[in-house]
Amino acid sequence: MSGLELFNVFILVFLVVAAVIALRVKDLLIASVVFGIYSFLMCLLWAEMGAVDVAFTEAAVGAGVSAVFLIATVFNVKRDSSD
Amino acid sequence: MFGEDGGLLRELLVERFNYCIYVVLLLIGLYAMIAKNNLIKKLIGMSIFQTAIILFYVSLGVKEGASIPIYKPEHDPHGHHAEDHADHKPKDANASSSASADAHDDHHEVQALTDEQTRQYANPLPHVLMLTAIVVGVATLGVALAVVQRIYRAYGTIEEDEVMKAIMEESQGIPSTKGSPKSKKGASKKRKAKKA
Amino acid sequence: MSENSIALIFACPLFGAVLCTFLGGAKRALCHPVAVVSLGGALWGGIETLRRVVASESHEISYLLGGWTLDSYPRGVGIEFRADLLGTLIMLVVIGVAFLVALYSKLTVSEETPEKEGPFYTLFLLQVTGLAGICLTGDAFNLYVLIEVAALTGYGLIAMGSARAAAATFNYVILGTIGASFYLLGVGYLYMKTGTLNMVGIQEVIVQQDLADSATMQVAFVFIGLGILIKMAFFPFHAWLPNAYSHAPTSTSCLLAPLVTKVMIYVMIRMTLTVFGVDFSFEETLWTKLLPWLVVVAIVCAATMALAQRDLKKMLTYLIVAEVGYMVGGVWIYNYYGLVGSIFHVISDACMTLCLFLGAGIILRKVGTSHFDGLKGLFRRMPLTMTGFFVGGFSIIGLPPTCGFFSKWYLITGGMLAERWEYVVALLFSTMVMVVLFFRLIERIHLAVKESGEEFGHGHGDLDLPENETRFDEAPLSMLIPLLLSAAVVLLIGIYNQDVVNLVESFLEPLNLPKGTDR
Amino acid sequence: MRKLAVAVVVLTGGLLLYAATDFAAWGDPESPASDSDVSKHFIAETGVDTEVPNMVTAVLADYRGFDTMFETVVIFIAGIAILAILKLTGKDATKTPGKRKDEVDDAPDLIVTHTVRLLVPIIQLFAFYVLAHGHVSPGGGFQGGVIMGASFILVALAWDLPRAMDRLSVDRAILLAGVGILIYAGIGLLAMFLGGEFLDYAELSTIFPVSREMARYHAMLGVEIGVAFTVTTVMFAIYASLSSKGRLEGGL
Repeated sequence: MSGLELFNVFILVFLVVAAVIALRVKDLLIASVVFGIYSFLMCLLWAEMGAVDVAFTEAAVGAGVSAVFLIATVFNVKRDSSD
Repeated sequence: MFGEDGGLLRELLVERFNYCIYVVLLLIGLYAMIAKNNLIKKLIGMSIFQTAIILFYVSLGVKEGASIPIYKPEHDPHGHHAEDHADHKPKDANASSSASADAHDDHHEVQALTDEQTRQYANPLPHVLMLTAIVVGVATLGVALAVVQRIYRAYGTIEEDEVMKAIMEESQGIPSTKGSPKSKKGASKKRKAKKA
Repeated sequence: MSENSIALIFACPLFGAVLCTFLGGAKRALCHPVAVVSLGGALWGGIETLRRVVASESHEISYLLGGWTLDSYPRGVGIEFRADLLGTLIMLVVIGVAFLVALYSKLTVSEETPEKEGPFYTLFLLQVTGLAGICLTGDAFNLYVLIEVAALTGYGLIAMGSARAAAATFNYVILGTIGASFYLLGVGYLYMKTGTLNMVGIQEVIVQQDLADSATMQVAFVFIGLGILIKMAFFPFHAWLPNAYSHAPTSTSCLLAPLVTKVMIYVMIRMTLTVFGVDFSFEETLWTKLLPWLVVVAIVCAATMALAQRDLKKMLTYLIVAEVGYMVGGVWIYNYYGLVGSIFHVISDACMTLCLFLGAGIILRKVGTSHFDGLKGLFRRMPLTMTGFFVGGFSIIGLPPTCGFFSKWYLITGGMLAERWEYVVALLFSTMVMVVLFFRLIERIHLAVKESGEEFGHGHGDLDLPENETRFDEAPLSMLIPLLLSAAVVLLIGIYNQDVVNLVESFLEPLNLPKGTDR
Repeated sequence: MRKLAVAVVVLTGGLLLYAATDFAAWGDPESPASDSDVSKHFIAETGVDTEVPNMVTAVLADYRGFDTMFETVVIFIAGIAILAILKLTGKDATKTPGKRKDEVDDAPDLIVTHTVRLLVPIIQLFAFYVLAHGHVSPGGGFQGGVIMGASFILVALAWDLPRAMDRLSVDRAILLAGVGILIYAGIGLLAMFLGGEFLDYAELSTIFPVSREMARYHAMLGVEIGVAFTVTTVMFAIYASLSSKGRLEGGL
């Protein structure tokens, strides 16, 4: 396995980990932030796959604005979640 | 789940690891959308679900040994032809629409790429589609978050079962509970009816 | 200008929507005329397009956006709008229904969602843009974008109303996104195998390379089908529809209820006939064996649930779910007459659902509730409104002069010729249910007010109405005229049914569908 | 619900994995998707047709420009819908909001505000760069617009919403979003009136002194500007209404 492939697998595994954490953690603020991390990992993966425009957009939208929207909402409703 | 065949398992896990991960992410998202009780958790699941599909599309555009879909300088219409362009520019700017045919001829030195050169670039179409999909995703997320806030404003909770309970109470409570704040909606309805 | 009539169909509502946004603040009152005028422009473009389609030799017009013509560029480089008879007919229904609803919503919008006229009409017009675009587009991914345009405007329009509507919207968002994403995934699979997104292009590649056995294609078919079934609220996936439509503001439900599910059925027909092709969809997949049985379950369950409702609007939403079952069944019994019936039923169901929802909206406004208890003696107060409402009701039952009779006739003929007796029985069962439902309604509506007094324990609406009040209390003209117009359309389509069927038939003729024994 | 979810997930997963066995090999240049006429045309002839080096931008704004117009419309819809959903009308609108228990009343942090003061111009400059340079490098109207919108959101985060609204009020933001759509669809309509199809930018060469290819090139910049208008303003408007529960006042 070349270094790039290893990097690829590394990101893929962490993507799944981030997704699971974002969904399992009880604090919605943490969930939102982890979701931002998930998006950022996704953006790295896409950049590595050669989809630079998509990666750029995901960095701006997924990791940036989406996370901000989520956090804004979490602040205005309650922070803890039952699951 | 992967089938008994060891070959199939190996094929799926080693050669198609990317495809596998997109399936896993998609399923995580789908599970969260259906099973989670918290509305915001459902939405995070929804976003994961959508990004998984985007990951699938981007995987389609990958080509072995290809670079990003932006012309290298040697293929770039504005790359090594840039000097020629600089010469033509003033002419272009002054040319009327009839002269633009000449300009068109000048540009003919911009040649289409050969098949060999085409292979050097990744397929741009999936990328374009996914730009659109990302945008749609954030728009849906935004609208859904607004809906969540609206629900919270009305029912004071973002847990699905509690919202359901509040709705049940409300729909049963309209006729009997006149003074309680819960029947506000019912009261306003009645007022409207009287007017009409 | 005539060759650009297709562009008018989406450009008019689009510019109208932006204009409504500009007017939304201080000049709110102007939004309504703007909406009506821009839909009128779109209606003109639609009629003009239909005229051109009928006049053209192959009965279809291709409009290549961006000028990527087929003679100099490969098919699928640009986005193509393909207006054939099927798409144009449905598009015309969409715009026509939207035009009537726009006329109708002058009062309801300012009463139910005050200060939100600007956003309302903006979303309203964009909804029409999306739905009309869905009918015409010839590009599988563009269809996804337009589905999302229609979906997002739908979320906005519904959630704009009460808190209860917002709660219903959330389910709609979740299920709608699952549906649209499944569709997107299926399109991805198609693209992976065929390398193009153009519907005709996909079909050509499937035939050329004989992709029918490919696992990817089969799964693509399942995901696209599932996605559309969720979007059209087919029975097990219908959970989002009844609450969302019954709690939405009146004008919203009048617009969405007749159109969204029907347009999705159109998408299903388009996918099976144009994209995957008749042979692939009906011969190579299990759907022809499975789906008719699911349809039977769907129709029976939805009709039974409609029977259990005590609220007019809620009852109508369950009827929509049952009607969706009819049309899906008509497609999947795989028979010429079934498809004719299905397409004709899409058209007639849109008109009669419109009629019913417009009537229900007037009742809701006058009485303050759409609960059955509040309906007593309404006929005496609003004879014209109730007549219009009943025309819709008779059509949904399937009484002869109305269009519902003829479309149902074709569906039943198709079911019998394909020897799908279970489908025929389900149709007859739900017809019986509708007869019960509507005659129960008619009975209540005709009852004199005198008898109503003591039953009113719930305080719904007109409790304080003097008992001998039988004065003529008709709905305002701005609401009554669209209702009567839609009732007239229901009757006209019924009377001129042969003309509509001829158009549908000339679309289906080249497909060589099995006709069964002679009619 | 959980059992249903597991059933759905197992079914979907089975289908997806079943399909995955039939997929083209990873990164195969011969796969139908990469080897079709359409994608080869995009790679080989984008330079000839439009002179834009970034194929993604060319396909996005020109070949599939109609998709992108509706993508912009989707954003616009989101902005309108969110404002309409959260807007308070009548009695509710005049009610003063109760203070949240974790709300702090003191002035914005000095370090934060000074950093933001330094950052915002740079961010906005970068947004313009991304927008204008989208033809030759990754980026374009959408990315530039999001970054621009983020700069306004940053102001709102560092100080409070009114301060950001002094620069861009939500009412004006929605108007500008409409202007963005008008720019995009207007260019399309202009092309139509000049004799082409809707969005056929090449027709613009009849009124501007450029070749047909360069007409496409410049028109793409035009529509990207339209996209940027809409995205910038809508992103800010969405943040403003989400963070203030639709009151459009106070901070997060």
